[in-house]
Amino acid sequence: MTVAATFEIEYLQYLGPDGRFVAEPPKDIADPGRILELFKQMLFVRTFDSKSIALQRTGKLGTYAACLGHEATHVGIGAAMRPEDLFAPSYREYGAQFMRGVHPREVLMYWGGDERGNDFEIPRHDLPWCVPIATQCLHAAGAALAFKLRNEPRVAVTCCGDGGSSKTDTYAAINSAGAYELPFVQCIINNGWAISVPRKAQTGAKTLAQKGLAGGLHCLQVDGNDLFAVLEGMRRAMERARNGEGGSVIEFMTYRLHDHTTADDARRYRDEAEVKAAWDKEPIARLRTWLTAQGLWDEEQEKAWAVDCGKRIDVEINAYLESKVQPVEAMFDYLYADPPADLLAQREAAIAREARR
Amino acid sequence: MTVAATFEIEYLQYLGPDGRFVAEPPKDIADPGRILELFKQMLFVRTFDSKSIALQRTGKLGTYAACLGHEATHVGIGAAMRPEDLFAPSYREYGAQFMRGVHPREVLMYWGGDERGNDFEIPRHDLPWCVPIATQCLHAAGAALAFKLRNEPRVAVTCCGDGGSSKTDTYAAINSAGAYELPFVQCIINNGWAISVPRKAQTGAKTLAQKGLAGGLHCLQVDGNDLFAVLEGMRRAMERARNGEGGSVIEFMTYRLHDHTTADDARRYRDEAEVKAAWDKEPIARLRTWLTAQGLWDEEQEKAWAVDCGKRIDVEINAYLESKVQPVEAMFDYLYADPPADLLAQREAAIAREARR
Amino acid sequence: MNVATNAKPAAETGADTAAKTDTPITLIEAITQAMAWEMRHDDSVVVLGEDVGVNGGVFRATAGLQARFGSERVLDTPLDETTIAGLTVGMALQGMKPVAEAQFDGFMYPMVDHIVCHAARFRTRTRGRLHCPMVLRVPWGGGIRAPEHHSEANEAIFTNVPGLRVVMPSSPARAYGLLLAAIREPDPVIYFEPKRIYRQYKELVPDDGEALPLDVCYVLRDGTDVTLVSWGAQVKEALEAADRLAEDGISAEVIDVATLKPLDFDTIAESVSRTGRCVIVHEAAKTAGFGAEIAARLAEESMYDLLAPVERVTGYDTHIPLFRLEMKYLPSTERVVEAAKRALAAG
Amino acid sequence: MNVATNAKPAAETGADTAAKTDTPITLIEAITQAMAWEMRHDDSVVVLGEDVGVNGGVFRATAGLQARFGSERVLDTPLDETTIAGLTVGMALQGMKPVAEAQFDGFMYPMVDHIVCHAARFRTRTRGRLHCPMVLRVPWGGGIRAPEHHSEANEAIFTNVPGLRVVMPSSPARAYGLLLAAIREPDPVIYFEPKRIYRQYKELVPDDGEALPLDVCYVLRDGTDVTLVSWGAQVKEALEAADRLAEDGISAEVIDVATLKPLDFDTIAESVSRTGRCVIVHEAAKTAGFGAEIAARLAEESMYDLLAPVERVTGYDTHIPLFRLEMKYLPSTERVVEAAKRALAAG
Ligand SMILES: Cc1ncc(C[n+]2csc(CCOP(=O)(O)OP(=O)(O)O)c2C)c(N)n1
Ligand SMILES: Cc1ncc(C[n+]2csc(CCOP(=O)(O)OP(=O)(O)O)c2C)c(N)n1
Ligand SMILES: [Mg+2]
Ligand SMILES: [Mg+2]
Repeated sequence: MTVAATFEIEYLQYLGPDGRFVAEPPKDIADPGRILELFKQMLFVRTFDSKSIALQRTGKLGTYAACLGHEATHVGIGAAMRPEDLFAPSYREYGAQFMRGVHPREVLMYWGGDERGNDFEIPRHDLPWCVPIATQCLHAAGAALAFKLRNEPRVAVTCCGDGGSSKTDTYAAINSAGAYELPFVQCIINNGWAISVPRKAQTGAKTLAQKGLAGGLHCLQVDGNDLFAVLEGMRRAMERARNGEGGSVIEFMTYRLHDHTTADDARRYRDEAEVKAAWDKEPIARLRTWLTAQGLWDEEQEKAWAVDCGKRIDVEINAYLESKVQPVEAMFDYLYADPPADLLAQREAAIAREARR
Repeated sequence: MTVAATFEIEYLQYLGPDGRFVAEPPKDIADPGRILELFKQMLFVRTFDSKSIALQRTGKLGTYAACLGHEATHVGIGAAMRPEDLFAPSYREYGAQFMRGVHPREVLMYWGGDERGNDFEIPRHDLPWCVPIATQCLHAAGAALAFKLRNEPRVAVTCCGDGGSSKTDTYAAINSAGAYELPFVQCIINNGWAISVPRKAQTGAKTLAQKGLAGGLHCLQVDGNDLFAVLEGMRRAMERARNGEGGSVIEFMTYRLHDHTTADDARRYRDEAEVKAAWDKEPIARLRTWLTAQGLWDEEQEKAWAVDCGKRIDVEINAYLESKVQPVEAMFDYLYADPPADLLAQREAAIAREARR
Repeated sequence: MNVATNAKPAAETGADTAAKTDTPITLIEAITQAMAWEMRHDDSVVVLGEDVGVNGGVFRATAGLQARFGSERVLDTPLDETTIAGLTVGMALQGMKPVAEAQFDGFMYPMVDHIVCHAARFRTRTRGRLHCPMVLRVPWGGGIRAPEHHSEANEAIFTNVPGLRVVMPSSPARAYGLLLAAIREPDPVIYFEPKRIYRQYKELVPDDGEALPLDVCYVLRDGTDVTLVSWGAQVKEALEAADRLAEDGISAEVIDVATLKPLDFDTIAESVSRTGRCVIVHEAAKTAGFGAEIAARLAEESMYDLLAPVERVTGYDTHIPLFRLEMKYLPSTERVVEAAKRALAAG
Repeated sequence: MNVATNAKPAAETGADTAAKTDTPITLIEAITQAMAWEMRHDDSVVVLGEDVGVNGGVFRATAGLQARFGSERVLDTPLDETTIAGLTVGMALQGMKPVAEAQFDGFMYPMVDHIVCHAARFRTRTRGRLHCPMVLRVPWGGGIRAPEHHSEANEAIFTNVPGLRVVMPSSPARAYGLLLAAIREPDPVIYFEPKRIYRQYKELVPDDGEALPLDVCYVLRDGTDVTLVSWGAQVKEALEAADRLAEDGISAEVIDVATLKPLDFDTIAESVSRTGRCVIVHEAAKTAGFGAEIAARLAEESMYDLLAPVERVTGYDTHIPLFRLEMKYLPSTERVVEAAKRALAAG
């Protein structure tokens, strides 16, 4: 038998669900001080998430997409990037975004129905949340192409879900990243569900990592609830990208512990037992166990940190709640650099109508 | 190192360019009598092709997409199918279509700018030529889904080119075939070029067969100039499909010996040396050598067969040339089963305008 | 070979116990009821889309259908709208009657290619050999405080495309009758569902399998002074405006276009021939919205009837803003009233 | 961090030897000339599409550009229009000025999603933080005896979409000036190229880098009896009709819309205020074609000026047939003349 090609997809896991190493992580990613910082960031994200859900439940926020259970993946992705790199999120990777400088109040503004949430103070060049699934992946590939053509040492990193891995835009991004050998990292965050559709209904592929083979990219599967594995997977992909070795697809295995969004009721389609089992593998507990075992963390610290996070987030929430609705002309003012006359006339009419109220 | 998945893609070749076996083909596909018939069919197709090009050059046909060099792939695909299966071609697989009953005059009508070319007398259910690249692949997957839902033992077979393998529709077809385990065969006919864009510019993937891995399909690469390999590759894929084992992607390695279409001039972008080298591997010569060595074919037979083909094709050409242009109302008559009143009024106006000429 | 389907015409399936019809239902329930009726009577009808199965659709339009008809009749798809559109076309070409769902208006753009290049063309392309009996259901329009891309009025993308039908109901009864007609129609239908009024009110909708015609505008209210023409959710504002105008002694006729393509212009022209004034109300941006076609027809065919310039009350030529501002984008009843009064003052 | 591009404004690049300008050129040569000028003066301009590189485009619009500017400025793409559109948006968001080519009108539908959901929205979505300075060039329309899907007039798909500009030249000089303007425009522009007149005639087009305004209709011929409004290839029939009408002593004003979105309605209204009659001529299907918007504006704003009903001379409400019949689909000069005479008789 003649063989045209063979492929092997590696799986990375270091820290098991019980908080003990199943394999020794590479030295360069396992600096305890840094891991501690990232752990605290994960806790911050979880606090933000629960406060946001509460805001929605009390009518103070629109539909909100929670990130419960994704903290290691999101924070690990953010940690692997440099400020000048580009991040193109889907809509729940707050953990990565906070690390890049996005303010929690901006997240709230966006889900609160205000475009100003997308006007990130930092980083100015990152892409905003993207609702049409996976289209951001192609924009990230386009950005990576711009970086390559301009000889800028920057990497474009984008995320989609297990559902998003079926989207043709994801394939297009992967294929063009391969064709142009772009500094591009496609993160597929496999949390088991795309609203009510389980992972197995999305595709017959054994892994989602292998989506990358269709474009000749480097493929990797990692335990997305293991911060060490996330960091190592991202490190490899970012290095390849920076060294001009082309793009990567990483599948992060995690789980969506919350409903899809606050508009969803997962009990309609998902077995509670599955969720319960997933809680045993969630990313924060295992890292807490490890850090505690290292003598780096204890209950006292956790309590103090929780208070600190709560305070900082409340400041953000208040900034959001106190924000004034944009004036009616905001609808017109950012459409064109040079707005057409008819549009300006409509704008005047709208302002006049407001004034009459 | 933990491995999440491994894949191996087989390459099939039996008859080498020199007309000798590099490996022994499986018995069930290598019946000399059948091979002879298919060889004659390949010659028929080549004659049709050159006559069609001549028609275009003399202003009697519109743009025409030649199939020179693809005969083994096309005829082998057609040979592997049953009448009740569905074929969804791109635009140059005449060899497969003739075997399914499509008349040469229908091909000419279509390229001659007349929709009646798509009204195949046989097979009524096959899809017509498809100009928007690779969209037919998804229609074939949809047809396969219909077959599966209705428990019909039928297979949907579709073709796209190396260029078409980049198209998102191809990925969507592959992925849904995997997700629903459809009786579906995606033929990727890699003839080296997509108009002026070489295969390597389409994708970083080592093979095009591996596009199937993204959807969990069975993947295979075959020498598309070797009729035996084409037959064996298709046999495996069709059997899998019929046995409910799901879909396949087969990459057929062949070469576009002609310009892309008669509207193209490949000398602008393609090295003549490459074309010359490709002629050494073309499918008809090697099969002729083999059949001659078996004592099944000689010059006399070839001459007689050429005359026969020429005559039969001339009958078809004449039928095409003598066809009357459709009346102006044909534009209106097949748009809706139940045409709206305004459209009927436009139809009347158009007829009246014609009458006034 | 001709593809035999296992579909049986409604007549052959014999006695069918219609659902209880003494309980008023909402527009979205009427949609579910129509799909259920037709699935019961025609085996070739299948429903597909994202989350339409066990979840019953994000709006619950397909609630209960999978439990009732099985997962071979109600299929969740992979998350890709190109896939949904392409599979739907392929199934339809081979004798099924797929009813596909786009989860929201803003996600249907990747379907445009298969709709325009294929669904709308197979009959003409093959001289009638193959055709495409499919329905694409699209929850449509703004006003529900949803996230970005969940509130778009994009019907104009399809109204210039030959070979399509474009339908938009504005009441539970019309939702039921028009959806039945759409599924039975042998050509492709885009069926827009005004999500703002999915649950606005209930009415009695007998589950009798009676389809409504697909080429008729509905006069919802007779009037003599001005004709208000609208469709979808905006019909509500048109009717409210008629009420308000009545308070001022102005008699407004209200027309629900219901089927945008093919347009029943005669009903509109007849009304305008009596009122001499026309206000067109729609949610989409003004420029080149479908209202333009109605105004154009008036300029061509009713010019001598017009006593005042045609008025369009529409969304602004901007994207619908995120929800904090969206109600300022949607044409208000007040704007309709003002336009009608302008038309009356002009005459 | 702000993304620095290595683009230099035209002024800084200093003296540039303009191409010889004493040879008349065709419309498509003017397009090539405009791209070459702008690539020379702005490093952030890149060209991408299928076969645009060594092959110079299937119509030769990009002929010579790769040889001149290198394969980092002129990129062949994988064969996927979604890819082209998505990459283009991504590049534009990061400070490049991509000029993408859709090989033919009929292949641009997969681009609709990225254009409508993203290109047209990034500025408003991010309150101006990111924007999308891109051009999509689209060989447009019928009449060249091409295969299926190579002859479509689909501009109406975009004219209802806020945030876009839609341009269509009808002469070499306007092709040059409008394309320069389109590339320099900080917002996305769909630039339709009427392929039927790519090589219809030549004119002198100085290669001086002078852009034309993107919001102006051109009065190509003054007249007093009737206004003929058209765009793209159909301007030819409008001008021919004006000639024929002149033979009968009828003075027709001919307007080339040139930029459909935003529409310079004032120029049209001013003309109609003098002629009282308007014939709109376009290639696309009639119903909800862009002509409807012009007729609608007339019905709204010029009603008192109109002496006769507005006339639309357009493609039929069918797909453009394969080429044996296509000339019977395209609006003929004769049909324009008839419509103008009808308008005159009505007045
Ligand atoms: C193009 C498009 N289609 C449908 C939707 C509606 N939708 C929003 S999220 C979602 C599921 C996404 O699942 P996945 O990609 O797994 O990401 P997750 O939400 O699990 O993070 C769907 C169908 C959308 N936003 N965009
Ligand atoms: C969607 C779409 N984009 C572009 C084209 C124009 N086009 C026609 S054939 C072709 C190249 C196809 O190459 P490939 O898929 O390798 O098939 P081949 O012609 O080599 O058989 C292109 C770009 C098209 N027909 N459809
Ligand atoms: Mg998911
Ligand atoms: Mg090819």
